[in-house]
Amino acid sequence: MSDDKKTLVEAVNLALDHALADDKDVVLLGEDVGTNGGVFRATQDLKDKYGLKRVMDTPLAETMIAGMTIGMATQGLKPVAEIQFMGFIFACMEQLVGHAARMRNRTRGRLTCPMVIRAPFGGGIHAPEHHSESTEALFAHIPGLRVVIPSSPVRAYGLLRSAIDDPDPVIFLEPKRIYRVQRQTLPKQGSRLPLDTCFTLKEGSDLTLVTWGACVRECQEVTRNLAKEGVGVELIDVATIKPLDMDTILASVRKTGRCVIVHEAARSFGVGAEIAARVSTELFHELRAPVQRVAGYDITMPYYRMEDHYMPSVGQIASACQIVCSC
Amino acid sequence: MSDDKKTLVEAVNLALDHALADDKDVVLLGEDVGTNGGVFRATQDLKDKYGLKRVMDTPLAETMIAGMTIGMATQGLKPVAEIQFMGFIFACMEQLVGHAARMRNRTRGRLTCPMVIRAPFGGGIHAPEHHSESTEALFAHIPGLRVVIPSSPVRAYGLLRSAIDDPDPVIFLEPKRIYRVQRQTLPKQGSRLPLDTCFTLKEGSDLTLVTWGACVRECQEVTRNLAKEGVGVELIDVATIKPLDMDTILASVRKTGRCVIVHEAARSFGVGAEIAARVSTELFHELRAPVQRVAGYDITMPYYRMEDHYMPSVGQIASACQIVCSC
Amino acid sequence: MPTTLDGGGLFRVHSSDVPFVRYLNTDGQPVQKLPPWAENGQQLVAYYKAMVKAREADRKAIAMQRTGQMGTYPSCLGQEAPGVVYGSLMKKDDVLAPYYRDMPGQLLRGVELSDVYLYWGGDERGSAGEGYGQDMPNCVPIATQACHAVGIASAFRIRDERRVVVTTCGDGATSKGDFLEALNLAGAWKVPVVFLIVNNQWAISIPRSAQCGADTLAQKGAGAGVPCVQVDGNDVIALHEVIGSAIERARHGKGAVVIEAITYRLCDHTTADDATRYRDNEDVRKAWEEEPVKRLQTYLYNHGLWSPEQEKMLQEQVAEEVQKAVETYQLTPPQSINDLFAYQYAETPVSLRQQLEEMQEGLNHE
Amino acid sequence: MPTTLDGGGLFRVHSSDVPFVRYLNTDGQPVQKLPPWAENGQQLVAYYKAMVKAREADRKAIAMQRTGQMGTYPSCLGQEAPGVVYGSLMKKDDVLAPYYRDMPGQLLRGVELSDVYLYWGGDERGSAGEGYGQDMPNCVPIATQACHAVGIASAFRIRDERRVVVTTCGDGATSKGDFLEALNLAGAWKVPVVFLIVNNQWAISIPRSAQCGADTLAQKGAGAGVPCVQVDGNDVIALHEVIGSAIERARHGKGAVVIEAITYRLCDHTTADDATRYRDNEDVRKAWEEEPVKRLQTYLYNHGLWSPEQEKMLQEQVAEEVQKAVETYQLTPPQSINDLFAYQYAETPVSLRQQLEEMQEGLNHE
Ligand SMILES: Cc1ncc(C[n+]2csc(CCOP(=O)(O)OP(=O)(O)O)c2C)c(N)n1
Ligand SMILES: Cc1ncc(C[n+]2csc(CCOP(=O)(O)OP(=O)(O)O)c2C)c(N)n1
Ligand SMILES: [Mg+2]
Ligand SMILES: [Mg+2]
Repeated sequence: MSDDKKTLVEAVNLALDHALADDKDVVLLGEDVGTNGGVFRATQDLKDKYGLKRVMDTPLAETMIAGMTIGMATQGLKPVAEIQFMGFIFACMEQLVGHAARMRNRTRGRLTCPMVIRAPFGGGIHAPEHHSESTEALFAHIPGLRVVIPSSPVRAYGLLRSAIDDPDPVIFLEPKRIYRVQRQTLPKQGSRLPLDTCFTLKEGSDLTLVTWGACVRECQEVTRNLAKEGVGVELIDVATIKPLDMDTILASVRKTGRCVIVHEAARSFGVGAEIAARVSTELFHELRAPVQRVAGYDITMPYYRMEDHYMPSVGQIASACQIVCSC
Repeated sequence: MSDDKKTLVEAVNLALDHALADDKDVVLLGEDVGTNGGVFRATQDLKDKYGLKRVMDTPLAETMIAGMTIGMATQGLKPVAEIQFMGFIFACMEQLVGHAARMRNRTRGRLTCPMVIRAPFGGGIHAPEHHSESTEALFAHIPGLRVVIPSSPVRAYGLLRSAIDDPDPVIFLEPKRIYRVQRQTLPKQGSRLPLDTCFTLKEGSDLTLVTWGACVRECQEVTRNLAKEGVGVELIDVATIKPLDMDTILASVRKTGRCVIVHEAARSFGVGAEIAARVSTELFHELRAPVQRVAGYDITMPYYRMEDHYMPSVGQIASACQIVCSC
Repeated sequence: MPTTLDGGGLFRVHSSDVPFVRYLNTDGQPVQKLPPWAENGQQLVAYYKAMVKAREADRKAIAMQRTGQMGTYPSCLGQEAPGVVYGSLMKKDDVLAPYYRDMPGQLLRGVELSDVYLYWGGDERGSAGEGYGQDMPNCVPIATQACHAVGIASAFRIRDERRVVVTTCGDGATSKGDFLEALNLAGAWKVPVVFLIVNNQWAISIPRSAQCGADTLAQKGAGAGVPCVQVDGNDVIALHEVIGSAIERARHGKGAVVIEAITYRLCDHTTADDATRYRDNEDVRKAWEEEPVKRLQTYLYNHGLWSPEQEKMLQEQVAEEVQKAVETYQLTPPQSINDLFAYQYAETPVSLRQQLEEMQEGLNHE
Repeated sequence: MPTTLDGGGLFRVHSSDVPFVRYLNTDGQPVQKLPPWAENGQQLVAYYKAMVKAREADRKAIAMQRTGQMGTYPSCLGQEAPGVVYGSLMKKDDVLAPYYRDMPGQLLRGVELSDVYLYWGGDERGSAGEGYGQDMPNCVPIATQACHAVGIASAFRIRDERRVVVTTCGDGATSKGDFLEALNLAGAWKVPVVFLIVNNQWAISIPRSAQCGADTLAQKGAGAGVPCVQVDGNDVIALHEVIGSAIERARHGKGAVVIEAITYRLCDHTTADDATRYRDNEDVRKAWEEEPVKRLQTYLYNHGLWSPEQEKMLQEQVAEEVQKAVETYQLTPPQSINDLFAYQYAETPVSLRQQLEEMQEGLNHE
């Protein structure tokens, strides 16, 4: 891969490009993914490069897109479907929960669903209603699904390549707020990242900060700020939400004794709850302070004029860190 | 109300009957709820009693049923829709998450959704695939919804009456495994139960056992068994899962110092995670033992021949209780 | 192997007999005798004025978006006609279940333009204004409003009210299950709904031809037992005839109708879109020749129903009205953070009251 | 107010021109010249045998359910004909995306009857047998299989394979968005799918008339641009003609077809249902006069293609075959609990391996 640096959305585009080039079973489908190249340009130029048969604009019907993707996958294709925004993924639920997640188990391995559903998600871009939600917890609860969330161009590339390779259905959620905020040199073409291991972005011994998606940015800022104050944060990007790699998180908190979890989705019954529960129970004797969650409030995502009030902020994260450190 | 005792499903029927009688805005709709009286007979005789305009058989289309219910509710009707099995509720998700949960907030109170979606749920009746799931966590995560689960005839009656009265959308999940296992004398016709308070079914000072739905039965058995051994279990039926009344649970665990949570749904990212997280964090200094969850495994609900292996058992609950008590 | 009956016409596609209604051609010339109501021209002038106002309101919204005063906005340029017609023909206590490109209709229904701006300016209060009456708010998840519409119409039937629901959607929306399930219900139950498909030929970048293999979108009604018709969506006279009849039909207990109004999206999909990526400028240029405002203006001029002086006055008046709405919008102070919590439930639960306090203190954690 | 154009026929409902195909009347008498393949009778005898076997297999399943040896079971009594026909006409490497009442077709596709029993006996291995080839397993969530079908068919097109998908569903299923969205895709993309609606007049307790306001269900194809036809679903000859043509048409790149096969559910919805609660015995009695097995038997007897001796032998043979399947089913040992975890993912994650250990130890907690 050349030296030029890529944004997260460009990394997604490149991962799709390379997957299409490397494996003729890979196909893309979705609304506006063809000629238009996707509303965020994640599939830009791919129709021209790989043709109409492999990059397919579909009619406007998310249920059908999900079901069709399943059908293709049972035939051994590796379809990658785009749902234009995660707010429109709900019409896919019956197909994803009822079929994608179960096909292997239901047929004892006779038929499988090697498929990826990509969707941009999360707030912070001043979009209209339904364009800013984070509902990863809904999929995380469903046995048989994988949920993967990249937080950098490098991880977007490597995780998406692995997601496409993976023989099981993967919900691949792209934090659109950071689609274009950072450029990175991507590793060697074709490199993969594991789907079963959290990424430890920085080591530290005072406090474990657990997050994923766009919130990684704010957590990095807090990590840097705390470093200046002499507090060593171990920063974990969970990235592979389901199945969840608790071992990495537990090992870290065992070391630091303190844990703050940050996510954008509503706090209650969110992914953070599971992590907090596991950490609290399994490290009952090691924890020096109660686990703290910094997350979206339990309210409908506000329209954009007020959305900043909803988003977990650097200040809020820092104050949660302070609290656990002062225990 | 007369003296004769009612099962849970009969209590549901009676609550619907009385609601229809008391308020002309109450209407029922769903697949097979009319002439057939519902596949579990929850709506038996109601079409004959209240007529076709108020008890409506719909075509087979869950998305439409949910959306139509929302439309009716915005007109001030109080529709109660039945989804035949919770396994078929997923097609309602876009309408419930995207509209029912948001109508009040989106219009700043101009339009509201006073509606109830009823669905039988849970395993243990040797039903075919998709007829045994417990996915209450998916709804619990959505701001704007209420999630209510009765565990006895009395609570089914009182909670359903309140759910129908409530000016906001309620997902009312009926544990079908206990539809007919217990008969109770119902309280006075029209009596309501609160939608914001857990039920403490038994007081005790050694251990708080938190559960809901059909698992209440197994927990009651464990509670009785432990009583014989001199262990005082405080048994809480959460019942109103969303919004969650943590105050009752926290007060209990503050007293007992020990908490076991039991639910049938898959463990990871289930409702138990939120409760465990809150208890662990907020009672960090009071907890004497790590919170334990006894729940479904993180696997697709097995077909019925093996489903008993999946269900949380009296033995498993008892052993979890033993563990926390031995700390 | 079976005898192949295909050649013999075993499998036939329905389509050809969907009527298409038009009164004015693209040059503003009548192609058939106009209905009586159209003859004195009063209503036509009203339609003209409403379209001109909508167009100016739309232009201004785009201008505000371009200058950072408004979020992503979906223009209705070129498809003003259906809205001004249903907006005039519906009674106040009928209900509109619109999609997101229905500003012209909403204004006629009594919605304040400043509320429309407020909505697209990212403020929930934009759907709260009194002008909405009982109308549904803008609906963003495609086609979901169709299900609400049949629910509202069923409520009317249950209560024996002679009210009607009009629900709109785009051509793309006709592929989505919600639309089709609602249509089926409407056919089975004969509820008073008018389904108005605003076929502007594009669903973002997907052309009508790629959306559906049927000759017309109106014929989606066939499978539901709902009568259907196509109409020139840039011809207010034809729209008036068709929508008016459909509303009256529904009001008189004869059930639903599907109307496909053929028009063209002259603008980008939204201000976040760039339509030159996927469509031909030449097509757009041609479509401009069919647009509804100019067409009606030509007719009015030709028939002495309109003058350059009136045009000048109208432009001034409209500019002023729109400017006033812009100012009202711009002067609207932000909501209080209380409002983010106050409407989640009728009564705010303890847990949310606690979270509101956290927010007020700038905190966020347990 | 608009001129009311309704009387003049502005709004028309499509429907009347859906062809209806029948060869044998309910007395087994030809109503038109039979196609050449039907003349020597060999294929008809094969169909007869397959239906008789399916009926016995069905009877036995109900008997097992009644005696606690099987779970809830949906009988196919009365609707055996479509299955034996598509099951014979499909090639092995075509794909079936069935619903849950397709046992007759599945047997013809090569599925072991014991696997069918195993499935309804609550054992996932019932969908794992080699006999399924690449066919989809039974589909319980109504109409969802239609979306899989268009995906599979698209896979064929992408790979330039001349394979065809047949997908079945009930009358009730045609109201559900999945069916309608899939149909629309099939029409837009012209993929090789045959949509076979088995209209058995009931969706549990909901009669066909309450399900949809259209004259035929076949005409759901109209809105999708998919050709459609009705066929007597109790007449194997008509079914053979129609399904055979549809499959060949699809195989030759001409796209999808919707077939509505008119039949009747002679049984309860499932063994958990009691149809006397909602339907007239008299209707059921009348429907028995139209049922497919007797009708074909009459034809075969009348034309010397079948004899009482053959009938006796067939009954014995079928009883024996079915009994063997029952025994295989009954002797199937339960799965190991490993199996509950082994197929969640290709590679079982650490967390699940830990939970399996818990289960093995009879434990369940963190
Ligand atoms: C369920 C859903 N899926 C996708 C989108 C994203 N989206 C917004 S508008 C649009 C195209 C709609 O086209 P059409 O129905 O023709 O209406 P138009 O915008 O052309 O007026 C899409 C795909 C959405 N809003 N909702
Ligand atoms: C999505 C969904 N909703 C509801 C059900 C429950 N259910 C099972 S069969 C059935 C009726 C189906 O009727 P039809 O499509 O006519 O098929 P039939 O059973 O008559 O063959 C219903 C409502 C289901 N299985 N899936
Ligand atoms: Mg459009
Ligand atoms: Mg049926």
